[in-house]
Amino acid sequence: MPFIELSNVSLRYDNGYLAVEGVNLSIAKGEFVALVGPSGCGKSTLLRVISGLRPPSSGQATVHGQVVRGPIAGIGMAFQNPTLMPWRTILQNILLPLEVSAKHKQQYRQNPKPYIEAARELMASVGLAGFENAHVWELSGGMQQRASLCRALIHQPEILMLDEPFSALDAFTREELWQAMQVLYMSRKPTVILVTHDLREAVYLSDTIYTMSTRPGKIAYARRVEFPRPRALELTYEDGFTHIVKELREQIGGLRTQISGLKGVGA
Amino acid sequence: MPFIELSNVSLRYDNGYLAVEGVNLSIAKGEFVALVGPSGCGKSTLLRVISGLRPPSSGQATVHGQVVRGPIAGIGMAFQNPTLMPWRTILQNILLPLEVSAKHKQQYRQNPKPYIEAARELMASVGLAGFENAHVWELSGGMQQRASLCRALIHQPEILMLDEPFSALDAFTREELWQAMQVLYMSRKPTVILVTHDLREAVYLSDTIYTMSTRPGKIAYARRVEFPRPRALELTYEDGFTHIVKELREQIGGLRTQISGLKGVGA
Amino acid sequence: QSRTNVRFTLDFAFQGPTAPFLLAQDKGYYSAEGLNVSIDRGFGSADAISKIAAGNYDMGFADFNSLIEFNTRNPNNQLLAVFMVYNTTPAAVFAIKGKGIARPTDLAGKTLAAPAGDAGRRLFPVFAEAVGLDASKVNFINVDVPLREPTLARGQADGITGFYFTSFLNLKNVGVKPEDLVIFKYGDYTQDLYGNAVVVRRDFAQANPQAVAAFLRALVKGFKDVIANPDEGVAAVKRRDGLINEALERERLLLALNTHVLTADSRAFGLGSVRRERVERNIRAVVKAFDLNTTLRVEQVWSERFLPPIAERRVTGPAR
Amino acid sequence: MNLRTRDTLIAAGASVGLFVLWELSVRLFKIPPFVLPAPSQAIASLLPVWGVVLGHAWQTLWTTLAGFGIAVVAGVLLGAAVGTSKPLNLALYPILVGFNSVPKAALVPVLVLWFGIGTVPAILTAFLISFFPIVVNVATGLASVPPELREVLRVLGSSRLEAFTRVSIPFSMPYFFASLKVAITLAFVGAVISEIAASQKGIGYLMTSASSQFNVPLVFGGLLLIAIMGIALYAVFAILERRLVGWAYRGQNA
Amino acid sequence: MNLRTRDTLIAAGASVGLFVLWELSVRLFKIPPFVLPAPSQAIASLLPVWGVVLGHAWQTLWTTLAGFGIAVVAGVLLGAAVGTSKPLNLALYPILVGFNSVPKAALVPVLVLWFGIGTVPAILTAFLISFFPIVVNVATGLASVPPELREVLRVLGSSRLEAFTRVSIPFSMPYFFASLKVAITLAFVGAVISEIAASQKGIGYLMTSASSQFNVPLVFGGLLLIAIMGIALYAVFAILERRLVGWAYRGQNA
Ligand SMILES: Nc1ncnc2c1ncn2[C@@H]1O[C@H](COP(=O)(O)OP(=O)(O)OP(=O)(O)O)[C@@H](O)[C@H]1O
Ligand SMILES: Nc1ncnc2c1ncn2[C@@H]1O[C@H](COP(=O)(O)OP(=O)(O)OP(=O)(O)O)[C@@H](O)[C@H]1O
Ligand SMILES: Cc1ncc(C[n+]2csc(CCO)c2C)c(N)n1
Ligand SMILES: [Mg+2]
Ligand SMILES: [Mg+2]
Repeated sequence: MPFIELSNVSLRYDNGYLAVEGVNLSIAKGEFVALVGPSGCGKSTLLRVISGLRPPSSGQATVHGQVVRGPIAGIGMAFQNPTLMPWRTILQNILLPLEVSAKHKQQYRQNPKPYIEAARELMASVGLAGFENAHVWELSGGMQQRASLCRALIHQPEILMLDEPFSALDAFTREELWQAMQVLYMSRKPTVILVTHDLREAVYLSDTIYTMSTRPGKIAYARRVEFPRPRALELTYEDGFTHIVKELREQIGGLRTQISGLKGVGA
Repeated sequence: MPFIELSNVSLRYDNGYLAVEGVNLSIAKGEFVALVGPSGCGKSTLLRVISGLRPPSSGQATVHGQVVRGPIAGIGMAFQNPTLMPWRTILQNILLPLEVSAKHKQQYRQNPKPYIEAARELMASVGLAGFENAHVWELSGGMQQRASLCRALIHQPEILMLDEPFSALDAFTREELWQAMQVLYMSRKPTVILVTHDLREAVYLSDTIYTMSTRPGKIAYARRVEFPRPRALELTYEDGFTHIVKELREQIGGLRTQISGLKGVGA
Repeated sequence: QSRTNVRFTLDFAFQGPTAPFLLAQDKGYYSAEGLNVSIDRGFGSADAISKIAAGNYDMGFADFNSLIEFNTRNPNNQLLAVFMVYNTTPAAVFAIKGKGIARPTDLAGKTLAAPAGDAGRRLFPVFAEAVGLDASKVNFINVDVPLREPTLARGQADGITGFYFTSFLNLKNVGVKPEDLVIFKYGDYTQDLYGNAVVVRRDFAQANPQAVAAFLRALVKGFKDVIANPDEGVAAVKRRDGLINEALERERLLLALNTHVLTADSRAFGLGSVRRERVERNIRAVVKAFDLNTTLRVEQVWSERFLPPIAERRVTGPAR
Repeated sequence: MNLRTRDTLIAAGASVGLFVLWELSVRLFKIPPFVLPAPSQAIASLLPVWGVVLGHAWQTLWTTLAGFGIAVVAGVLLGAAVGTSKPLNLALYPILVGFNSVPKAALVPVLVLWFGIGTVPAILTAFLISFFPIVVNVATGLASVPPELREVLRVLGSSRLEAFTRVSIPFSMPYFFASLKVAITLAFVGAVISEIAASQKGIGYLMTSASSQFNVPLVFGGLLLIAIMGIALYAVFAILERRLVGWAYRGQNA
Repeated sequence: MNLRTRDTLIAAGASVGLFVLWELSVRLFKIPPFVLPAPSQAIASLLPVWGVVLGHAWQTLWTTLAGFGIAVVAGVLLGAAVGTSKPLNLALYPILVGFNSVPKAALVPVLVLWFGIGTVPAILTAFLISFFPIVVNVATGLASVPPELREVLRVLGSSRLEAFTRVSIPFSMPYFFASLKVAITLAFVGAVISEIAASQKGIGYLMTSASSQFNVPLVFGGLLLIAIMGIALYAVFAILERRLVGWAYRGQNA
């Protein structure tokens, strides 16, 4: 039985724009799924539907056999924008989920020390040591993104939704975080939905990759990735791996209309 | 004589954090420069200094032989965050520079039609046709980024500063925009400073690539790229090209401290 | 010939007792005297006096005792009373029957409510002395004008002070029957206190003596007309304020005229005049009650040289 | 259309409900009219003198609007000064707070002594009582403009004024509109207290005149008229607000 | 420390400058004290009766604070209702605007006749006059919370209250503090006009008593005292604001 299931989900925004249409998707418990597709195809929109932030216009999402009717507990979400709260320090931002998630809040309130310790460690592990008490605007773009990732992870959620979590990071930091993410995934087996534009990232991390077409967004293609875990970073340079990347690339390439040049600025 | 020159520039933020230190940099008129380096190393900070948004704590920046003492005219800047104004439609956001840039505002006020036409064309050319009257929040992350890019280009500035302008875009859109950017660059020869984490992007587009080290940020390495323009996209798969990418990769790899795993979340 | 402008302020709202001023205007008596008179409503005697002194108005209708106080405190900006309208002060204490107040001395230990500037309240020590009451034994609460009578009606004070014809009718209006009232009119206990007078800024009077005299001639005609025909007077009030209740203002007018204007003194000496020794006693009483430090001479507060001849001012009463 | 009808019904229903409650309380507890008249009595008292009342209402309305207009201009200018300059903030805020803690009714006599009885003091009082909320909100709005948005303009070499009109002003609009709602009610209060203290026309005059005759129902009739005029102007601002700063409230219906 | 001294100097200097200007104008134009006394006269009039005045000031201060306290609670609750629910917004806003367009001075008699003369009506008036700016600003602040920030909480399965306390409230804080500055000045006005209407103590009582004796300098002395108390409370809020919502004003010094 699938853990997360979308059946025939469509979503029309209030302004009449049909963002996604007739999406069917099954994700098993503990599966690592990547969602790729051209910019604006509806990836973030789909995450909204699954997490219950927006009801679909038609069709339905079920999680754990329950129809999603509103935000469901136990999700860790890294939004596309870092959306950190400017009135909290970075550490306070990262601790936020512990204050409200049903699983932790009682214990956190009674004994916050170990949680704070864990948050500090987590921050250090993404390279944010020393910025615990910094204000949001004192962090660079990539640092904010990492803080936001920490906030998605701190409460050890069953479901992880990561919307382009590494897009503002340099290749090294990014690849290290891939590996870190893999370790985390293997040890706790959350169900993960990762939205990314980096196909190497998608293939390296996922069990299944779905590509979406645009206007309105539909699932166009699904690709299983069967490499056993742990996957070494070197794997990404091997033929079997790059073959999948290329395959996905072509898939997506066929799904979009081409841009022809920067018109209107005298180019 | 260099067009943009940083001599011994250091910047300490109000909270005492030394973001960049002793940076020397010369950029010729019409040069296409890329700035790469680990997240948080001070790339955005350097753009701030050059554009005059922040005075350096020591050292100085000169543009066109003039010491930069405040914001200088004739810059097109795509900020790391899209920073679109929510009270304007997308088209109005893109037209904003025309309302204030000394070069255009008179003419724009008298006869806005051709400018609006140009803005519409520009929007269409980055795949935003039909979203002229959309609100900012009705755009996906990548779409906002493209709108922000349009805003940086619309007034045909002499100097272009692009802070990770393609980070939220899928590979195809991204590569198409590279090519479009190359056409634009060749036709109008602006001086460009591109901040990016994508080394292929840096090598494909630039004449010179500077890598920065972190804490505090310093220029660690400069690499000229001599491929003649126009550069075909296929070039990026050739050995000479990938060699440079690899070289830069190693450079940056040496500049940062490694992340060891997502600690604190039970991984 | 050039007409003299006279800006005139009443002591309070357009009500029955102000009818003579208004009727004189409506009948053209001021114009006939070569005056160009404008009449505004007032906001209390103290306010009217300040405005005349400040030059916002030239003449007005205000409490004589207030004038004495003002002239004492502002020796450089003195006003003159030139026509005494209320021959005895209309100030009075009102209480409800059967609540332990039957005689003035019963007020000891009681609480009275009144606006801070109310004549009856300020002059209470004079009244107290006349009736043999220790004024310091009476507790006063400041209430705004609209609250005075309701405060008594609701039992939030044991009594109030106010002008006889104002509070009497207001109390009736808030449902207190006249037969349930205990009223101590100050005039019944002391002859020292005058009431409202026509007042003029000294420098205006000096510059325009004929105008002041002419004003008073016209005003006397107004008074005579109103005494002869109160309804005509009420109609003049109604023309200024369409909201008034004519029957009520007629009653107020008759109370004011018969109790405070048409007194023995004014029958003897004519409308508007004063007795010098009463003025002297009045000044002394005010100085004592208001705790002032200088005693003015009669000439510093009163002048009778603008009054028309007594023959013109003779009246008989009462009005009905 | 249907939604709008529903909205109007809710708004009207609540107000009508309040009146019914008031009417019932007065009747049930037999509150005497000189304490609190029933709304029916208040309205009834207006009808026979309707022509006079209308003239007074018009006087109050236009003096209020004149004072409010001055307050908007002065409030925005002072707010801009206080919100964008630290020294001006330090210098002016205490003075403004001190001035506004003082009941304006106490200043009316001074205004009257200078400007005479009538319309001018009413306009000035309406202005003096209502500009402060605009100052505070405009200043707060301007001070909280995110620097990132301002940088977008600055980097284009814009003049201070251009950056101000294109970023600071639109950003502060929700604050500004909030303050208008407060300011317009205060402007009414100002005009009326000035009329109460010194005037020959206006609702304030009507009220003192009625109150000096203990016609308390008519006093409350006047109050009702002011309330209605206040609501009418509020409606105008609410519509303008929807148009101009709808962007700030996109989350409201979510 | 040096900066703080400079700030204090600017603030004090402006106020002192204003007083000097006032003093000079009065002397130069020879304005009589019963029109507008010089500040020196106003202050001089306070000194001989200092003990009495202090008692009155204390009475006004605490009734003001009590009314203001109620206004903050009621204002935040009503603001939350109006700012988060469309129907409540529609139902309550017109009523609130109507109510606030009415001069509270006209309602004081009703309060006095119900609650007796003295402290209770003063507290109630301070409350009734000052809660509306808080409602409006809290409502505006809450309505403009970016949905993205709320979604961060909602997706964690937070309760409405948790999302409210962790996102909506902090986000609205700049609006809230702006409204406090307006509300505290109005609370003073409310307490004083109630004391003017009916009381035995308080600055309002002092002022009516003084005014009835043509002691205009003492009236203005009372006004000065109110202004000073207002400024003192403003200073408290300004410090709190710096602490609690400094994040919103990070662009101010740039
Ligand atoms: N609030 C909204 N109202 C109206 N349209 C919206 C809204 N949010 C998104 N859209 C539209 O829905 C489509 C999908 O948006 P979505 O954010 O899901 O794209 P995405 O796949 O995440 O893109 P990107 O990779 O650029 O982030 C876009 O065309 C966008 O314009
Ligand atoms: N306003 C600020 N106040 C204090 N420190 C700041 C501020 N802005 C940036 N910093 C610090 O300066 C350093 C450089 O920041 P910058 O934004 O220039 O990095 P970057 O190279 O652009 O990084 P990224 O690739 O993540 O965008 C960071 O460590 C950051 O914490
Ligand atoms: C109907 C009615 N008329 C007059 C006043 C008196 N008044 C008008 S403004 C104000 C405030 C302080 O000066 C006061 C007391 C009132 N309250 N109600
Ligand atoms: Mg997205
Ligand atoms: Mg950056």
